[in-house]
Amino acid sequence: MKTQEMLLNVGPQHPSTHGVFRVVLTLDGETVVNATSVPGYLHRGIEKLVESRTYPQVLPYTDRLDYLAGILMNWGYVHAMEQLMEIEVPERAEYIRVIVGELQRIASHLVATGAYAGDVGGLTGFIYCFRDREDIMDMIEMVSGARLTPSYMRIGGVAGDLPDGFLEKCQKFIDYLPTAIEEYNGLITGNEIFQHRTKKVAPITAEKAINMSLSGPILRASGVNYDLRKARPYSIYDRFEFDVPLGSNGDCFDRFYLRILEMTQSARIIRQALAKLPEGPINAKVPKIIKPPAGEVYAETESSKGIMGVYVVSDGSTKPYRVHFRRPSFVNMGHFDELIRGWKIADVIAILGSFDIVLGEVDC
Amino acid sequence: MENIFVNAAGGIRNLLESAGLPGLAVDLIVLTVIFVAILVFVLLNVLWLVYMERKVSAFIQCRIGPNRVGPMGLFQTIADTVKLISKEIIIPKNTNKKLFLLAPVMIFMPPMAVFAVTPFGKGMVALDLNIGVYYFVALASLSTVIIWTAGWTSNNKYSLLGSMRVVAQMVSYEVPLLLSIVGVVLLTGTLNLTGIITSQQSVWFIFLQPLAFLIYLIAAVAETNRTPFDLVEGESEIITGPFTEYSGMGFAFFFLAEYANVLLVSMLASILFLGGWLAPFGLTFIPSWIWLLLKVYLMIFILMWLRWTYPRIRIDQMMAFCWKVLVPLAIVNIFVTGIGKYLYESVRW
Amino acid sequence: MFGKGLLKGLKITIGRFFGKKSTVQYPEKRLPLPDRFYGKPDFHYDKCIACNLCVNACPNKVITLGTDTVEKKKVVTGYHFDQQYCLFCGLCEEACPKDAITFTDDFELTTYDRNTIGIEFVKQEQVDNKIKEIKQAAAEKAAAEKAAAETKVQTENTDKEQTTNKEGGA
Amino acid sequence: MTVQTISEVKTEIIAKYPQIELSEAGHFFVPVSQLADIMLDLKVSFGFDFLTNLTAVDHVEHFNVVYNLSKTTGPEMLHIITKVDRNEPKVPSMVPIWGGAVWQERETYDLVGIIFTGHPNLKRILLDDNWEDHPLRRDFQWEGGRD
Repeated sequence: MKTQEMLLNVGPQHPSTHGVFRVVLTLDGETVVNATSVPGYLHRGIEKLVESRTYPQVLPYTDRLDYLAGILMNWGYVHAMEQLMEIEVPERAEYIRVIVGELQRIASHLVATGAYAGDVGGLTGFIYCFRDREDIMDMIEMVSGARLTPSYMRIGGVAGDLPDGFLEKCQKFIDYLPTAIEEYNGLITGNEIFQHRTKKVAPITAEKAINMSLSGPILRASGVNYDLRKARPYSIYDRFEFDVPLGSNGDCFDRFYLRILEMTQSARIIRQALAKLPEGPINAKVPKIIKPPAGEVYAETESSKGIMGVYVVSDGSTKPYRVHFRRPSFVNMGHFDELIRGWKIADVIAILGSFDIVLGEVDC
Repeated sequence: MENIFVNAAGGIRNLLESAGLPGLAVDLIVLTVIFVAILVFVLLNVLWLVYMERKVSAFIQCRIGPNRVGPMGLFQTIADTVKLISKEIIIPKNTNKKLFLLAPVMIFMPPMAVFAVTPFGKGMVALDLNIGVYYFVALASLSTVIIWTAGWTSNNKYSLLGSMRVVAQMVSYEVPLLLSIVGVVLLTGTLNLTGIITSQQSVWFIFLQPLAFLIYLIAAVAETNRTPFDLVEGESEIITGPFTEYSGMGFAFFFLAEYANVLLVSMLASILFLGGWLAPFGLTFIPSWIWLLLKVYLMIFILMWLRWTYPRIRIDQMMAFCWKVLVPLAIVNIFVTGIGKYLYESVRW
Repeated sequence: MFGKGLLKGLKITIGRFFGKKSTVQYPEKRLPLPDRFYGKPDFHYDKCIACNLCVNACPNKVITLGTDTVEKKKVVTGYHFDQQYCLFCGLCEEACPKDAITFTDDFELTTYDRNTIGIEFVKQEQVDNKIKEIKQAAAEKAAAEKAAAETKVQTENTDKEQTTNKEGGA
Repeated sequence: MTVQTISEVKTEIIAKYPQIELSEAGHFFVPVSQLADIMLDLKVSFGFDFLTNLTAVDHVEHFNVVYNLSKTTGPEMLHIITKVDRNEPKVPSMVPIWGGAVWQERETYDLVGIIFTGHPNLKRILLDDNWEDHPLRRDFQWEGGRD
C-alpha cells in the first residue's frame, strides 16, 4: 500500500492554539512525524516601542505581554526598575502587590485549567473556571479600573490603595475557592476519560526540563523544585508559609493538576497577607521624572507561566536604552516542536494546552 | 387521545374509499400523508432539539441560554435557520461540485428512511416491516458514506482527517451496536420492532439486558458523533471535521441531521430497551405515543447530559475501547443471553 | 473503581443544571462598576490650566492640546482625545494636577464610523467664552489699573504740586 | 557541597579564568573567543545549570550579548556579557550546552542580528522571513505608522 505524509497547517486561525499560533505538522495518518512552530503573528514590537517611551510609560505595555496575568507582568517590570534605582518599596505596597499578584495568578491558572478542559473537549469545565475567574476580574477591576490590562503597579509602589470592600470580597473569594476547586477536580481531574487523555502523554524528564530552560508549572511538573518565590524570594515572599507543589511524571496531567494545586497555595498566601496587611504609605518617594542611573539590570519574578525576567539598560536619560522581556511562554515553547513528535493530533492540542501559552507573551 | 393519529389516518382512508378511489391509490395517498406527517414530526423535533441542546448546555454551565427570540427564546433555532438560509454557499475550488452539494442533501436520507418503520405508538407505524431491526442497522450505516463524501469532496485536510475518523469510528461502532441488539432479538425471536415492544409487556429489556443497554448507549453516542466520541467534529482539534468547508444551508443540514440521528437512536433505545410505547405501572390513561415521546426525551436528555459533562476521547483509545472492551462484552452478553434463554426454556420456572 | 470519576462528573453537572444561574441580562441589567473604572474619558474645560502634563504622560500620544495665549494667559483652544489609540492606563489622569481629565464609567465605546471615535472635547463657544472672559477680566483689570494709575498719578501730581508749592513757598 | 555566597563563587570563577573581567555592578565580561568553553565549565563545574535569559543590546560601536545563568538548586545568578564586534556579530551558539537557548537565540538573531554559529536552525522567528533589517539595532529606521 502506498502511503503519503501529509502537511497540516494548524493555525494561525485554529480554535485551540490559544491565539494566533501556527504549527506546521507533518502527519503520518494521525501521528505527528515532524513539527515546526511558527510564532510571530501577534508580534507588536513592544521591545522597540518602549525605547521611545519614558520609564513610567513602559508600564501599560507590559500589561499586553501576558494579558491573562497583567499584574504579574507589571510586577516583573517594576521589580527590575526598583532594583535599578534601588528603591525601597513601602510595606503596605508590598502586601498589596502580593495580594493582587496572587489573585492574578489564580485567575491565570483558572484560565489555563478551563481552557485545558476545553481543549480536550469538555466545554463545561471551561465555563465553570471562567465563572469563578469573573470574581477575580471584578476585584482587579476594583483596584485598578480595568479587567485585563490593569497597569496597577507603579515604580516604587502601586497606583492606588485598596478600595473599600475589597478585603471582604477577597476574603469571601478565598473562602469559596476550595469548593470551586473541588468542583473542578470532580468534573475534570477525576474524570477517567480526561486522565486517559492526559496521563503519560508527552512526559518531560527533569534533566530535559532544566536543559530546555522550561520554567513555571511545566518545570515543576517534572519534579524540579524551582519556584523563584522560594528559591530566590523577591518582594516579601519569604514571610509567607506556602509549599511548592511538584509533579512526578512531567506529563500533561501533572502539568494540568499542578496549576490546581498552585491555586490552593496562592490562596494560602493571600490569606496570610490579608491577615498581616499593615497600614502605611503605598508609594515610595520616587522623583517625579524618573531618571535611573546609567547601568543595566536583569531581574526575575515568578509569573503564572514561569520566570518573567526583565532586562533594562539605562543610559541615564528618561527613556530606557533597551528593555528586554524574558517571557516564560516564549522560552517554554522552544521545547514544543521536539516534544510533540510521535504523538497524535489530539495530543498536540493537549500538549499545547498543558503548556498554557499566551500569544501576547510568546510574540511580545 | 390514544388513537387520535390512528383515527385520523383511518378517517382519511375512509374518506378516500368512499370517494370511490381504487385501493392502490388510497394506499398511496394515505402513506404519503403518513410520511409527510413523520417528516414534519422529525423536523419539528430536530428544531426543538437544537433549542433543547442549547438550553441544557446553558443550564449545566450556569447560563440561561437563548432567551431573546420569541418566548423563552423558543424561536432561536428558526431565526438561526433563516440566517443560515440567507448565507452564501461557498464552494471550495477544485472540488467535485455535484458530490459536494449532494452530501448535505443526502445526509437526511438514512434517519428519515428508518423512521418509516419505527412505531410511534400503539398501531402507529407507517410500515410494519418484519425485519425492522435489520433495516435500521443497514440504513444507519449509510450515513458513514455520506459524511465521508462530504469530507472527501471538501478538499480540505481537516475535512479529510475528519472523514477518515468517521469511517473508522462508525464502522467500528456498528459492531457493538449490532451485537447489543442481538441480545434483544435473541430474547424476542423477532426482528419486527412492534413485536419487540409487545414482548416487553411483562418486563422491559433494560432489566433483562442491562449490559446490552449500556453497550447500545455507548455505541449510540459514538454513532451520533457526540461527546465523548465526537472525534469526527472534534472542534478543538480538527475544527468541524468533514463540515469545515460547508457554509449556509449545507452546514445547517449536517447540523440538523445530527439531531435527527439523536432522535433516531433515542427512539430505538426506547423501543428496544425501555418498552417503547408501553405504559409503565399500568398508567395506560396516558396515550402510548406520549409515553414513547417521554422515554425518547429521557434518552435524549441523558445523551445531552453526557455530552456536556465529558471530555473527548482520543482516536486510538476510541478504537481500542470499541474492539477490546465493547465487542467482547457484547459477545459475552450474547452468550449469557443464549444460555439464559436455553435454561429458562428448559427449566420453565 | 473505573467509572467513579465519570459518575461524579455527572452528579456535578446535574447539580448545576438545577442550580442558580450566573448570567446577567446585560442591556437591561448591569453589574455595578467600581469607582476607578476607566471608561470613556471626560474633560473639564474650566479646570484645565493647559500645563501639558497629560500630553507628556500619555504613552501613546493620544492627547493633543491646543493652546493660545490671550493677554499673557494660556487658553485651551482644543483638547483632542484620539480614543482609538488609548490604552486606558490612567497615566494622564494621574498626571493631571487639577483633575481636568477624568474617566467615566461609560464602557460602550463602539462607533459605526472610525472618524467619530476621536473626541474633541473643547467647543468653540467655550473657547470664545473663555477668551471673552479673560479679555473682559483683562479689560476690567486694565481699567481698574488705569483708574488706579490715574488716581495714583493724580495723587502724585497733587503731591508734586504740594511739594513744588512747598519748594516755591520755601 | 559547602554553602557559598555569590561573591565567593564569583571570585572563584575569576580565579579560574583570569581573562574574565568583573565590573563594579558584578557583571562578568567574557571575551567571545573563550565564551563557549567558559560557559560549558560554568555549567559543569560550577553548577549553573539553568540559562534563564539570553539577549543582546546594540551599543552602537559594539553589541553586548547578555547571558543570565542561574541554579535550580540555589539562589545564585550570573550576569555575563560578551562584547561583539558590530561588523562581524558572531557568537558561538549555546544550544549544545543549554537547549533552552534555541528560541532565545533565534529571537536575538531576528531582532538584533547576532549570528550564533552552530545554531541548528537560525531563522527569523518573530518577524517575517523576508524582513530585511534587524529592528532592535539603533540604526534601524522605519517609515510610516505611528511611533
